[in-house]
Amino acid sequence: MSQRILTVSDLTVSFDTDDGVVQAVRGINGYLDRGECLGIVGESGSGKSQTFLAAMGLTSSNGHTNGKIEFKGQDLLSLKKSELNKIRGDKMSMIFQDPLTSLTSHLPIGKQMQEVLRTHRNIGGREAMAICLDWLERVQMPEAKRRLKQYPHELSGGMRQRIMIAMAMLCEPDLLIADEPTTALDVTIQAEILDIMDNLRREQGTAIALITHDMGVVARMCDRIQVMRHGEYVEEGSVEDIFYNPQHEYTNMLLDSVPHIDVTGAKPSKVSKVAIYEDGGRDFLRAEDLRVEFKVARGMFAKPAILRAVDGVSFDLQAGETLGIVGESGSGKSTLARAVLQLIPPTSGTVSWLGSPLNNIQKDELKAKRRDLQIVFQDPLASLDPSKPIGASIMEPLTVFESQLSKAEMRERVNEVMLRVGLNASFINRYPHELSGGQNQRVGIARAIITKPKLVICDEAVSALDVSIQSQIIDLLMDLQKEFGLSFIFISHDLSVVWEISHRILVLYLGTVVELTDTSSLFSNPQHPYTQQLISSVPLPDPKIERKRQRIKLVGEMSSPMDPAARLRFLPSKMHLMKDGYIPKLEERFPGHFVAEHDDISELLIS
Amino acid sequence: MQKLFSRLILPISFLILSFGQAQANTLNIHNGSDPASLDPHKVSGNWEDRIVSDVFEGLVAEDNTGGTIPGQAESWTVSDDGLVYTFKLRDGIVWSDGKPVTAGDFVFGFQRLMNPETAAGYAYIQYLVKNAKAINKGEIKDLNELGVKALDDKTLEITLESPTPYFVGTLAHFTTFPIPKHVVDAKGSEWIKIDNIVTNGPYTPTEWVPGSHVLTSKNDKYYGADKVSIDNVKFFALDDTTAALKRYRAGEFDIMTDFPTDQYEWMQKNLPGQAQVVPSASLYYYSVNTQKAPFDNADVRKALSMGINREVIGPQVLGTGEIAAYSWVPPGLANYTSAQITWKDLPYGEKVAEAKKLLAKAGFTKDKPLKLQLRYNTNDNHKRIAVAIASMWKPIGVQVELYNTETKVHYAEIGQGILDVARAGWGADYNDADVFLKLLRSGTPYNYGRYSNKEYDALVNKANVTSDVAERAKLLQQAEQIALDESASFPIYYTATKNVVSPKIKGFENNPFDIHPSRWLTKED
Amino acid sequence: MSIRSLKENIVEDTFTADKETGGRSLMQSAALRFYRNKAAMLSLIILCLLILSAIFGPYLIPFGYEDPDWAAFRSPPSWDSGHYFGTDQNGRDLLARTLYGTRISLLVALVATVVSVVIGVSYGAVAGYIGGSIDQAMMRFVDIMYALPYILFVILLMVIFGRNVFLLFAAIGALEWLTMARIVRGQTLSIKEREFIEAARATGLSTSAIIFKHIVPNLTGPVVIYAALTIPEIIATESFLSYLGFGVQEPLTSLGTLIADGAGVMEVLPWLLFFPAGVLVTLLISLLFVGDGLRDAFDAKELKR
Amino acid sequence: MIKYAFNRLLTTIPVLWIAITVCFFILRMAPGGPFDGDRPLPEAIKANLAAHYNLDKPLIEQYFIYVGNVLQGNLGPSFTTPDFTVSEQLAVGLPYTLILGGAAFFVSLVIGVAIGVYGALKRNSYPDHILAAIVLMGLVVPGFLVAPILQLIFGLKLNWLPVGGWGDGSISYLVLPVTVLCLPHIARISRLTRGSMIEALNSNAIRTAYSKGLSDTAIVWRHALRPAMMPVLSYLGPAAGFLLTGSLVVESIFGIPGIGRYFINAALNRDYGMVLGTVVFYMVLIMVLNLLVDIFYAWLDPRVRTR
Repeated sequence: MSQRILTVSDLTVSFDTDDGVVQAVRGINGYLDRGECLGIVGESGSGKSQTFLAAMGLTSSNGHTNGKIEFKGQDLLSLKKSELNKIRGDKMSMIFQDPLTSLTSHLPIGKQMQEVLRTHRNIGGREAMAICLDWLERVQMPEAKRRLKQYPHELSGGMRQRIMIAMAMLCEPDLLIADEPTTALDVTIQAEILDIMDNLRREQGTAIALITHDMGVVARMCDRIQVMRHGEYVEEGSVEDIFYNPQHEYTNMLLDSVPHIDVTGAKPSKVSKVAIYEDGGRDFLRAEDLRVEFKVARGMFAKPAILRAVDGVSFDLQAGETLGIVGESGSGKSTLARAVLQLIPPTSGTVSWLGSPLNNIQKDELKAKRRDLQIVFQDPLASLDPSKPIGASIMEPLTVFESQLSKAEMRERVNEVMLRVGLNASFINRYPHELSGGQNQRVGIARAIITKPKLVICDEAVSALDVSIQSQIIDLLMDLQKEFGLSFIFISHDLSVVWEISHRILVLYLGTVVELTDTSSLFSNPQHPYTQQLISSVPLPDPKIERKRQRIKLVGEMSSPMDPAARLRFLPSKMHLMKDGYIPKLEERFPGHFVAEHDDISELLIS
Repeated sequence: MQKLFSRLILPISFLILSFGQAQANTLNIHNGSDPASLDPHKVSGNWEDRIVSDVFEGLVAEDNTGGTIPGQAESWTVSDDGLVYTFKLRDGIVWSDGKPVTAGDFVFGFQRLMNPETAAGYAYIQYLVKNAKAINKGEIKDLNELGVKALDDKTLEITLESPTPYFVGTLAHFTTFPIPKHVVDAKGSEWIKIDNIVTNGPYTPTEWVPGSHVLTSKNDKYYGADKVSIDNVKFFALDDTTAALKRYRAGEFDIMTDFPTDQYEWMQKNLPGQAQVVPSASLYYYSVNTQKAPFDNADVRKALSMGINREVIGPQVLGTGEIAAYSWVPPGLANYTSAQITWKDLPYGEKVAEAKKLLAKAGFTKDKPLKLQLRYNTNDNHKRIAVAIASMWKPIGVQVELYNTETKVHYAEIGQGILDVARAGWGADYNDADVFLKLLRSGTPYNYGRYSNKEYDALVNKANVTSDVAERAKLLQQAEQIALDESASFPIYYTATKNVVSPKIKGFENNPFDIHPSRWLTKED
Repeated sequence: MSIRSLKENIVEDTFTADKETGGRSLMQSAALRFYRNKAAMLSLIILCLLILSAIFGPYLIPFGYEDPDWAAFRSPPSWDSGHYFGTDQNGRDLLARTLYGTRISLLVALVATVVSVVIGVSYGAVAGYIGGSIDQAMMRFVDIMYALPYILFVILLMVIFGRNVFLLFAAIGALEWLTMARIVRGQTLSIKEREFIEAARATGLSTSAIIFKHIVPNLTGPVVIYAALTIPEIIATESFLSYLGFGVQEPLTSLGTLIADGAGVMEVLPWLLFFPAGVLVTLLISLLFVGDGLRDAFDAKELKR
Repeated sequence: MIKYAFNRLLTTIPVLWIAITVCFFILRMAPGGPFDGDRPLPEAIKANLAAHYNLDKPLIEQYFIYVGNVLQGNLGPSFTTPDFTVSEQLAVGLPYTLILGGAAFFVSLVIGVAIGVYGALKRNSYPDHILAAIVLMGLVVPGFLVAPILQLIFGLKLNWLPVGGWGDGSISYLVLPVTVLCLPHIARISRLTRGSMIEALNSNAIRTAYSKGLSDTAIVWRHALRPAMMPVLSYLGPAAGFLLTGSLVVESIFGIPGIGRYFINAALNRDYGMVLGTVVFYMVLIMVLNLLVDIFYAWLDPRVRTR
């Protein structure tokens, strides 16, 4: 029992809001032992963070806490602030989801880190600097020494999170609370951060409380899991219990909602079986050598830099087909989608639709074609006009494309489509801010399909949603595809979602295609080292498989598309051609399986 | 940078310095506006006159009641035709740098005044001098043609265009002051800078901080220096009289040359005897456009004039008890008794009834009122009087639109004859009734109402070439009566001088010209 | 995690059960939040009372704002004479003049505010939405205007428009729009980046339709808030101009004119200062609280200052 | 940085030129001229004066003469005070205005920020509300009213401070005018600071700082204050301008010979040279201040620095 670090008993947290008192945590009990990794899993709003924010004394000012949180025998909730200050940051520390805003922007990294040592250990100067440096190296920070003088905004997201971890570990705490530590990060970075945390736990014996919504992360990291919903723990148990023998229906539902990527090559169940080849065939949508460049100002008199957001992408799409586009942040996937729809004019290249070009045509002509080309956006709330009831937003395409209809007819159509996407018709006069994220996304979909388009581009359409809602929306999209014969371009950073619904997948890296093939061969037989790294980095929601997986780590980190060397990251043997603007060529390695030129993976692995 | 630094330090050190001087016998005068200049040819206001007349002295000077006394000239003679004046300068008069004041300095002064290049705003006061107007207009190029000659260093001869009985009186005016030729020759236009200026008056300027004050110190080289009691005079510029009164009350000022009328009652109670309101030789009047219908009808003008309840304005509206004016020339001017409006003594009720009748005759009644625009320049008292008069006119069937503009616009517009009825005022530059009567002569620029009466013009012109004092007064009086009978303009009240004088100050004599040279004053501790 | 998403979840639960057809627009929910803000509501009530008395008050009292009571010059407030606020140096009833002055001050502020809103919103929305070099040029112009000594321009305008106070304040409004244009442009830039604008473009809506159907309606919050804050600013400007002697033409009056006149006689005729200043201070404070309340109600963080 | 500053100043030249042009012609549109007054001058004298100041030339020619002079750093003569050129007048008044404005600037910044930070830390407590109410009065009571009240109380009734004037330039003469100048700015700065401080204290970065176990003082001073100062900073540029125009009232009530009063006196007197001179001066001052604000921005926020 001496190993017990934290005990939570009958904890409640409530908030005074404009709409009355909101119970965020409703009397939970739990514990954490030394060296243990406890996962707290729940969807947004389940109150999973509040427990630990309360422990850290970070409950916001309109919040009230009740109950007990005992940390090594001391009740944290009844401690004075000055006493609490002796514990937090020293014996107990915390890292947060968004490492950019979580660091003070005007202080250099070194100062922010030293501060902890001065406060808790009364160490300053060189000695403190040495400790900071040591920790930065332990979290595998590249060029650690230089970082100490840099400011947070000069570092990448992954580096910032390493700094957060190093800073949290400076006093070698007994407990590290990690609140969605990898949610804002790309999957390859996430894998690295998770490895670092896992190593720390092993080496230091630090207990970790890992708060996350991602079942895959839990499967990889945790010994024990608490499933939380509406402020209560609905189920608790070891990782095996939860994953292989879930008791609570909510746990079941969560597990069911998560796509389980099957790397053996099986097709996911949700994908419609056959793509409908119409007379247009492969002429349905075709993009050739599409490029989008932005000018980035570098000061008043310097020549602006060219940012190649999309750098020579070609692909085609068949009617009724779903093309998944995956890529990490900065890969240009959203720009590509907008360029296809001519929302951003491509710098060069062509997009043709049913055999005729979409770019460089008259405004009116383009407008007429827009009827068949629709888009669903990532942020469901932001994609709706907050000043209009949702009915008006859904109706808008009708007023443009079918203005001959009477008001009543339009309303009738709106009602129909609302029912179709699973929205109660009574919501017609509601405003977006009154609806949940999932409901708003249904509105967005309703607006996209009301004119019965042929192609819908989903730009991260489910990324902002909880897994349970995510799977509902995906089901809806699949149903609509079957019903209307829609084609989808489905853009996501999340491989498992793309895997679940795509016929073919295009992998983007810094605006260029690295691999394009059908879903099953991509996952079962990835050719490009980057694809392999990407797939190996996705945490699978199955602890047994997940813990056995070999992760592929490649040299270098994804850098900016403005860096000319970045294009040749996987082709270092041709680096001498960099100045000539050499671009790795796309070769058809197997029928229908395109792979960008690359060096052998053994050359690229981190040894 | 260093320059900026020194500029930052300068005002502070200056003020520390002047604070030290303030320990010596210093008279602190609240002087109203900021003076434009110390150059006698570039100033015009009475606040500037106070300073300039303290530091310069003309051929004649003024005593503490505004009377003319010998100044730099100890005596003078007039030729029989009244055209040639010969002045004998005092012995031993010197500039503050020790150089003697000569007749040449006076000649230089007059020539400079009339030289078009000087662009002296007040040059016209001395158009009396032979060829002055022609030189000033650029018609005669040779300045030596001017009727001012130095016969020798001590003798000055001035020739006039026509005999002018009041001429000697005008020589106390700052336009006639001598200018130190030797300094102007050496420094050019920089002569007026505080470091260069030399003067011949009882004081000499020693410091000027625009926006704050001008400090003058006793000129020990002045011939009457032994009788000058006050060592320094500090003329403070502060337009806000309410704020100034507070500083007076705090003992920071010894004399205020104006005060807010609303405070009069309070001051009489709390500072008994210090606020002094004295009728002055100046007039507050409303000009009426005699060229524009219906105001070209003398009956309409008379009705408007009768409708003004003059007895209410001074005591009630202003609260300082100014005296109602029923003449065009204020009382107190030398050798002159004013004509009076004939209906002066009617009770106000009858005046109103008569006014109504006159207006009805001209076709204006309550239902069909006479509409007019009453212009005044932005100022609290002007506003108050206009409001009061507008409401006095209302019952006789006049509908007034009040129209206020800033001073520049007011005078620019009424100067062009754009007015129905407009406020104006006039004070005596020199002690003669002509100062006022010339305002109504045809074609003079300050005849805003464009009043024109040949008989009037003839009488005034004739009077101005008449040397006999009594005869001249009679002619002027006849002219004044004509103007009053025709209601050429509406005199309202005789402006009062409003000074606040600390009991510490002795020798301050009230006079209609509001002239109080510092040399006659003493200050007790 | 955050309270917002917490609420969202709860909202989802409630609404699935709820069968009503009505919804609350952002405006309506802002109104509700405003209603719950005690200080702002109290200020609003006071403001309404002031406005009502400015409109109807002058008809309810026996004295006109321009007619002197020859029997009562400079008389202190008195119950017997019926001059509850006293009279001024022209024997005019101060209550009548204060009511009238309030009316003029409010009208003047309204005129200037409407002008500034109209110019500011159209300028800012166009600059923000069109963007690029046009935006740069338009905002550079605003910068130039900002650098100009505002008060000097007002004085110059005063000199030119001196006769007509409403024209003058329309002109002041034409100078006041700068901040409004900046705020609107900033808002437009952020609204423009929101996906619903892209959705509208993807739908094929024309530029003008997007500006007027989607951007301008979403500017209501900041515009209302800033307009509410402009009104007290203009009233203050008006009183400042009155102090400089540029107030409205007699016999009309304004609160600023009354206070400027009263300030000089605060020791001798204190009521001439006390009543108008009391009304002005009450008016300005109420307006500021209402503005603050609106800001909180619309939850407009970027306007918090 | 120097290059940046230089470029910024360079871009102000066209702005200045536009301002001069606009003012020049607006001024001439206004009725009345510099030599109109209660004593109308005979035509001959008006003509002499006009010739003396080049006012008899065609307007366009006068304009080019003026712009040419300005380019040579000569702001020309003042019509109303012939003894001084415009530059000399400004040079005389500038130190007073700078001392007054600088003191007011400093005091309002210190007090305003202090009140704002205090209010943010104790938000919605009674002291917060009371302070806010006091400060609000400073915002709504016009300066021309506050000044005489303070004069009455502290100058005449209590006899603690001089009623007006510059005296020997000692602090006692500065207290009242600086107070009057400060009040509205204290109000605005404290409101701004309070708002942005609350926001800063609610930020993720501050949450991290708390989680590190730092004391409240360290959090406020090291972590929250600088970001919270950003909106305050952007207010300071315009505030300097308001201080100048505010000094118009203060200078005329307290009889301080600064340059604030030129703003109105020169316009009223149609002293064209003086008006334009003040415009040029004011704009250069504002631009320099805005430049300083920008530089300060970069200090507050390293993100701006690298941009």
